[in-house]
Amino acid sequence: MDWEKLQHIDIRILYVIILVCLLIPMFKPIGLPIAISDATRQVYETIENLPDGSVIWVSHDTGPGNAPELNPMITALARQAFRKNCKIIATAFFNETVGPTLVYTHINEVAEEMGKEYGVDWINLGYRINADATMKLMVENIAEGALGVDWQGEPLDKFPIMQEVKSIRDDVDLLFVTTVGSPGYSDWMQYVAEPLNKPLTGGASLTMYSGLQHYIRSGQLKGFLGGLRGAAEYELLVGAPGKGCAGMDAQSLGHVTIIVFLILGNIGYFAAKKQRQQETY
Amino acid sequence: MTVEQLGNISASICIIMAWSYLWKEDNPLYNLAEHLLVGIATGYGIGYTILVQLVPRINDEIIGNQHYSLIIPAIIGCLIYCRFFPGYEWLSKICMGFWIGYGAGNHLAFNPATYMPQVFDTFINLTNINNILYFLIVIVVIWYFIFTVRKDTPVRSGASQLGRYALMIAFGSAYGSITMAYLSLIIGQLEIIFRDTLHLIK
Amino acid sequence: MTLLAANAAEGVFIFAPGMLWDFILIASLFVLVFVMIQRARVGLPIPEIRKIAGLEAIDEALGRATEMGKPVHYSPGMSGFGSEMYAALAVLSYVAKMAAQYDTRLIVTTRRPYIHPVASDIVKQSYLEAGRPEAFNPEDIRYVSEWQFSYTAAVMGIFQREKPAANLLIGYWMAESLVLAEAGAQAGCIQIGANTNIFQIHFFIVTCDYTLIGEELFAASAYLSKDPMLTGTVVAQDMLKIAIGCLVVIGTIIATVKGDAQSLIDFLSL
Amino acid sequence: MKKQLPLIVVAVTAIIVMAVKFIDLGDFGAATIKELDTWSQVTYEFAFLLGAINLTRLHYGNVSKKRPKWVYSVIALIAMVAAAIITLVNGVKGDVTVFVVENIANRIDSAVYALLGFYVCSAAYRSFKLKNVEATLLLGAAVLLMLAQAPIGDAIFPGISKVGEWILSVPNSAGMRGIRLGAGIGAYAASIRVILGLERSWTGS
Repeated sequence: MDWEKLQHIDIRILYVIILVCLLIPMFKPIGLPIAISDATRQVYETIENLPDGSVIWVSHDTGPGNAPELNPMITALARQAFRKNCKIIATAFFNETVGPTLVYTHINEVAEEMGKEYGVDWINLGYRINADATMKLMVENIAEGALGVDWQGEPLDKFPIMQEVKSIRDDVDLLFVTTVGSPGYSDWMQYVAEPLNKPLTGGASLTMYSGLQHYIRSGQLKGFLGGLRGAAEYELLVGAPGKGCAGMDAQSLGHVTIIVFLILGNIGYFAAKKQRQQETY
Repeated sequence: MTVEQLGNISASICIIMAWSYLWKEDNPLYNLAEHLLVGIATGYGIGYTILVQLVPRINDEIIGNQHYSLIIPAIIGCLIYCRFFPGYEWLSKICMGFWIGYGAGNHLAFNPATYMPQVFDTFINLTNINNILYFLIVIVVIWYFIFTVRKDTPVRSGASQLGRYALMIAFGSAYGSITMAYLSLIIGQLEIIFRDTLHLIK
Repeated sequence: MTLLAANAAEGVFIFAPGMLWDFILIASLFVLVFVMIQRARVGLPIPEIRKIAGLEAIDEALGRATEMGKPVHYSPGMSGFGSEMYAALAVLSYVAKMAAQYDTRLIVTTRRPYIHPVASDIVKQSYLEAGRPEAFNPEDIRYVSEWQFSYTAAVMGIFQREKPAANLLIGYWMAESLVLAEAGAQAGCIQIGANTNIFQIHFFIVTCDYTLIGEELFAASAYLSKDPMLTGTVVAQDMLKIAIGCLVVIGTIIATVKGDAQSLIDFLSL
Repeated sequence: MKKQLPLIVVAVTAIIVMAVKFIDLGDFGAATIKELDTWSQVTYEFAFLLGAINLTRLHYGNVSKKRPKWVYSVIALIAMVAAAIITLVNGVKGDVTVFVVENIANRIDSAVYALLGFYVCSAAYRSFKLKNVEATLLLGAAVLLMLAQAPIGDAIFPGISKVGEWILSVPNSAGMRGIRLGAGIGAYAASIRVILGLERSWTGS
């Protein structure tokens, strides 16, 4: 065989393979191995160890740019929570426009599938200006902090869930916060989780993730999900591979393709070099 | 058909036209996309500048707020058109001179405020192996960029070579770590075609 | 020290708050440059600049384009008026002179409309100095488009239509660096890249035949022209760099001995 | 004089900008910095036709001389005029303007951006060769980081993502820091050369 040719494979073949590798998982996630990190496992177990029917506070504190990384986390969390018949109170304090909509659509999708009802099993309180002050108010009285309405402006009195859950201090069992900046995990830690001694977990964009490692080690965060990768690992633990895993499959296939081509190119390079040497002598 | 659907179809066609370059560099689809883009970008730029910048500037600021000093830069800016009138080209160089001088002065006046903190950030304590390595790499890389000192002793040339090796590791790792983000760009475009337009995936 | 700290909010002497050391940094470079220019004027020896492979290769690239009878593409990068642009335009002046001498067609593309007249005048002047003003073709100095990827698309179009033999991307580049350099490489150009944007240099390292890394761009005009006055400015910038290197060493020693270098940082932030 | 004037303008402008920034002039200084900023913006705004003039000259030349593929130059000219008229008549936020800009121009723009995804692969295949020590270090670090980033990497080589993190936080960030410290000084020198008129071929002298 003429090994040299490996150096000059038609580049379009590489493009087609890359396209196919990225496309296949979009249609059907294959579930290539993803090593699950300790931090992700800890998130899953913290939630799994809650008693059935607990109340989980979800704050989707994200903007449009990082949303693709963090959305799959919310979907997977909703699945795990509803499976345990937990109730969800959702907020989104980072971004006024996309945050509340994203958290609604992603929880709603799972809720409809699992037969959970808005206002009974879960509710979305949306965005409030001045996050710190709102958090402090909600610790004692959620309705007061939310100004008495949900994200669409509907009065909270008419939702049964709000009869059961009055304050974070007495009624909420766990905080799940996604974070891309401020307001984010640090505010929830400072104003809610630490003073009330509530478990705090969630996920962060990949760029922020390395900066909060020491909180995970110190136990102030009960594990944390890092970027799309963390979301994919969490989806696997929950047993429902979705957007995160699809993205990971695509990335794995893409990276492997590049490396394979890189090796082929080098085989070709050395074959050509050897041949040149033989010709010289 | 809704505007959104029409938009998605047009978006998908645009993607295919742009990506056709990968298949064959010289092809009519790509040429069309390229010239459309260049034309629209410039045309829109004219409209945008007039409506969003010039009209408010003249109406509200210069006339409304009586900020008449702005007439001077307006004249300087217009001088650039002198280059299209033979014999008066030299006037346009006043405008270029203002731009170049402003750019240089601005750089020298404002950039040090971002440069010095980077120097400060390099003051780390050498108590662990990572910090020692970090310090050594910074020093050999700075040494590599010294141009006019003769690097004729083994130590001097060796340090410079080490600096280059460190740079190669830095560049390689930067390349490897960005691949994921760039592959995601393709995924984003594929979603427009297969999810938003063709509804083949959820 | 307390006196200085108390004054810090108002600034030291006549300087604005926090600007004292910024001023010293810039002023010392001015002084060093001035001294080196004077030395060059009176004919005192000026050290040579070490070999920079990327700049040696410019002649090779132009030579190859001449042999093949194909044009050379040059772009001064994506930035507006600023240091990178000035350095890139200085290199353009050299490249244009060489192209005029070799009688090789030079295509220059600019992203900013306002860079275009400056680039055009530089090329025109270089052709004049090379004694071939009639060979200057204003239509080859092209403003393409201000949008980042619209510019990229148009330059890719030039690669396929004009088929340049050499592609020189000298200046400040962002995400388009990889697209342009890889498209150029696939079009078979010999490529020289220069970038000062640390987040993107690696793409040129991988795709270009020669790359000027970071500061090598700022030594380019002196290296190419071999003008002792310009070389003097490079010596000045080297001296200041050595001073910064010493400052890093001192700061690191203080940080290691005292735990942190906050006192030094406070002092230098006046 | 005609040749000296631009250089004088450069030096005077630069010195004024530096003076008001470095010297403590209180409120007057702050106001002057703002005013100068506006001045520079205004000059660019009034030079806005420059792009259109240059583009028109280029493509009109292509059409009138019937250069190869001149048809596309016609398209570019039509697109430019049409886009300008649409924007001026319909407004910047008008439906038609938004449709044209969002669904045609921006889409082509981002599709060209996405070519990065393909080129990052092909550049790796074409260029990463084990030629010498430097190329090997470059290739090794790149492959290691690719494996560290993709989830499959940890499945094949457990712990590789930790190594990747370390490379990014120590050798990579130290190398980048070194480049920045050097290039910063070089950039100042480049501006100083222009202010002192050492590089002035643009003036025509």
